[in-house]
Order: sequence, then C-alpha cells, then structure tokens
Amino acid sequence: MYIAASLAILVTMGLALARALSGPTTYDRIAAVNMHGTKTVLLIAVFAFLSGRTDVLDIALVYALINFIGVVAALKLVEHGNFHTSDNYDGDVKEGEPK
Amino acid sequence: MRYISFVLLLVLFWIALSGHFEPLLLALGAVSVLLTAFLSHRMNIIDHESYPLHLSLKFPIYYSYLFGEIIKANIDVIKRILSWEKTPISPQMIEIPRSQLTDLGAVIYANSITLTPGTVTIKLSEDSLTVHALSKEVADDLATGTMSKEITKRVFKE
Amino acid sequence: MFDVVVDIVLLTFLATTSVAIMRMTNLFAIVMLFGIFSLLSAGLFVVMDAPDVAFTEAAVGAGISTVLMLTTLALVKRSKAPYYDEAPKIHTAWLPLIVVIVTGSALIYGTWDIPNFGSADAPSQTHVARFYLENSLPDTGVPNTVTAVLASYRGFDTLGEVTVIFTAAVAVMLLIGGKRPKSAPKTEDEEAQDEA
Amino acid sequence: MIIDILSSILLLVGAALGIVGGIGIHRFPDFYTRLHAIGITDTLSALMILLGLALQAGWSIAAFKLAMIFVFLFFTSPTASHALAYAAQHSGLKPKLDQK
Repeated sequence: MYIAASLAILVTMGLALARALSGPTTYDRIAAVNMHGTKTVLLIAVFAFLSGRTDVLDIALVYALINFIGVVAALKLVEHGNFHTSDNYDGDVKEGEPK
Repeated sequence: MRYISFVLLLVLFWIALSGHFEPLLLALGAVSVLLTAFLSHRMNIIDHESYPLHLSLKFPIYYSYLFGEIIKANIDVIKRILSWEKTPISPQMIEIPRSQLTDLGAVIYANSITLTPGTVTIKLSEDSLTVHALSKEVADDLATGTMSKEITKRVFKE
Repeated sequence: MFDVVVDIVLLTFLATTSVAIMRMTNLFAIVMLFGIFSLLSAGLFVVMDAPDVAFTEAAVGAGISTVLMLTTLALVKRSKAPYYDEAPKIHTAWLPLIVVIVTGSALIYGTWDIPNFGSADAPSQTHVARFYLENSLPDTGVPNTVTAVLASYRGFDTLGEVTVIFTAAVAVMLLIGGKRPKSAPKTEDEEAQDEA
Repeated sequence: MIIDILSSILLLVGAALGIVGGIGIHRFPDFYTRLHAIGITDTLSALMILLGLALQAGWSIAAFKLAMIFVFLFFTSPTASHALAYAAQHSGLKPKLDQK
C-alpha cells in the first residue's frame, strides 16, 4: 500500500507541476509550487517507510520548513518589491502606495 | 517563565530529533539551544503574542473543535470538486465583522477560517475580515458567526 | 524495483521542468520553477540513498538559493514593467544546440566507464570508504560519517572552504549591503517595527 | 493487524484526497478558488497520510518526527495561503465571483 500511496502522490505532484507550468498568473504558479512542495514532503515520508529507513524523515522535516520559507520569501517580494506580476497584469497599483 | 519553558521546549525538541546521548553531542546540542534562545531574545520574538504560553492549556479543546470543522469543510469541497454539475461552485467575497478584541484572537480566528478548506481569509483589518468563500452556502454559514463564537468560547473564556 | 519507477517519474518531471524553465520568459516564474527543480532532484537523491546530498539540496537549492534569487530580482527591479519581456524572437539557436548536443554526448560517453549504481565492486566501495565507515565513530564520536569526514578527517580542507565562502559573503555584503537608499520612504508599519 | 488495515486505509484515502485536490486545481476557474482545492491537500490529505504512517511507526522517534512534520505543515499552510491570497488581491487580481 506504500507503493499505491506513493504512486498517487506522484500523480498529484504531476498535476501540481502541470498547474505550475500552465499558470496563468504568477500566483497560480506559487500556489502550485507550494502544493508540489507539500506533496514532496509526503512522498519522502512515505518513501522513508517504504524503504524502512525512517531517519530520512529528517529531510521531510527540513522540506516542510524550507518550502514555507521559500513561499514566504516569494510573497514578501510580491508584496513589498513592486512586484505585481501576474502574467496578465492589468492592475495599476503604484509603487509605494499605502496598503 | 516564558524563557524557561521555551528553552525546555527546545531541549526536548533537540533530544527527540537527535536521539543521541554522548557527552560531545549533548554539549553541541546545548550550545545550539542556547544560541537559538539568545538569538530569539535579540530578535525580540518571544512575547505575549508570538509565544502564547497562557493559552497553551486551551489549545487541545480548540484544536479538537477545529479538526471537526476542517473535516466537515473538506468533505464539502471534495464533493464540489467531484460533482458532475457544470458549475458546482459559487465563489463569494464577503466581509465579516471581527468580533475578537485582541490581535491574537483575531489572528487565531482568521487562521481557523483559512485552515478550513472552502474559505480563505484575504485581509484582516481593524474591524473586519475579508473572506473568499468557495460557495454561497459556506459564506452564509460563516456570516452567522458561529465559528467566531465557538473560538471565543473555547480559547478565551476562563 | 519500485525505486526505478519513482526514479523514472521524478526524472520525467525534472526534464519537463527544465524544458519549461527554458521556454519561460517570466523571471519570477522561473525562480519558482527552480524551487520545484531542486525539490525534485532532492527527492531523487533520497530515492537513490543519498540523504546527505538531499539535505544539502533541500536547504541550499530549494531554500537559500530561491531566497537569494528572489532578493536579486527585488534589487534589480524595474520601476514599471513586470518581470517579463516581450515574447522572445523566434529563431533557432543552432550553435548552442550543437554545443549542448556535443557536451551531452561526451558526458553520456563518460558514464559508460562508471560502475553501475550500487555495484559492490565499484572503487568507491572498495577503497577507503570501508575504513571511514568502520573507524569514524570511535575516532571522532560523530554518528554521521559524512560529517565526520568533512569536519574532522579533512577539517583543514573544510576550514579553507569556509574561509573562502566567508570572504565572499563579506565582500558581497560590503558591495551591496551598505546603507539603504533613502529615496524609498518607510511605510508606516515598518516604522512601527523599528520603534518596537 | 487491525492497525495495519487502519493505516492502509488512512494512507490510501489520504493519497486519493491528494489526487482530488490535484483535479481541483485544474477544474476550478481562477486562482482564489484553486486555493481551496490546495487547502484539501494541505490539511486532510496530509493529516491522513502522516497519521497512517504514524500508526505504522508506533511509539518511536519516527512518530514524533511525523507529528512535527504535520505541525509544521499545519502552521505554515494557512499562513502561506493567506499571504498568497492577500498578495494576489493587493496586486489587483480580481476573483471571478458568482454573478447570481
């Protein structure tokens, strides 16, 4: 059943990857990357049990944190760095405009 | 008090993750724990809000409620994803009043809303929360304020 | 057996991602896809029994380098245009293609001499590896062999590496750290943070 | 034995929910609605998979690590979702709302 579970997770990763590739907005991509990261964490956790080496779980643990840091860094930039870059950008928020 | 429990928490965390008890490694662990505590102190991030020790006893009650809500909301969203209708969803943007008094309470409320699939808090302002809901039913349900009352009751009531 | 399936699927994802990165013009999306790329390759490392490499890849590849690249994007930000150019001119880059094909075939040719993955008579298994695996724990008291080799057996080498990295970091900070430009007025909550 | 069956069920249902969430991000029309689909994979799917694994691990360091993974995911995913939604709205991305 580990095998079935990891296959299903791989399928989900593929779906998330497809969304990350197709966009259409940058936010879709970030969200898909985030989901892909979560699924990678789960895949590694399942794989640790599949191969019986549970010390690999440390890596899943690190991922769970790193993935979050990456997403927050991306968003920090989106929010503060005048980074209104949905690919079909049509807003007109000016730099330095108060939130 | 806050720092003592924080250091204790770090020590427990370190031991649980490493599982080694040789003197050399324990010393290294102690150094890293103290360094973390010192850095957190310098960054001024251990305070009433970011490390709510006074609420820790109430979190089990709160989370048992929240998990129930999460499971219910999940089932709803899953039904909508898998339904054969052409438009199973009716996205809404609603504003609901912010009923919690403290910032911490409002963040806990907003977080609970975001954690339940089907609703995402978009903005938390002085007196209201802007929420994006997947369907009209969910939005109406949220607008009744049941969840807010439950959280206030479970977390902040003595 | 199942490892192979996971390997193949992850490799397919990896190839898809890299093709997508090449075809994309939005720098921000490219950085995010680099993150996926790192996660995927770290997943591959885990499947291929190299947790230490996977650790590094996760922390450096997916974490720090994403943050660094995003910071760079923020530093070089343009005032108006979003971070993508007009659609690239359609032309076929023959020279780079040839270079890539030649390099790639040279690398593939090189792999023919490498022993099979995990084979017992590979040089890496038969020479010094056994010595370190048996002696590193009693010698150094560090349970992780890779750490023991890095920080103890070849400690001077690592010290040199750390010095180089430290120097580079100091130089970069001297060059681009410095004072913040004063033209950007602080927003209210930043000031509030400063006061706090 | 019972634990084995239970953990298999949890694992498989969790993985299946992951796929449902994956379908969701392709079926839903815009960014904000897709966030809800991602919410499934971040909460219930992750919970079930990790719980299934923890049942296999029993009372050990592995179970503790799984619990920590879950806690991290559980604390970080709403923050990420909220920050994402806020940034999207702030930059002027309009949600497709129901016109009824």
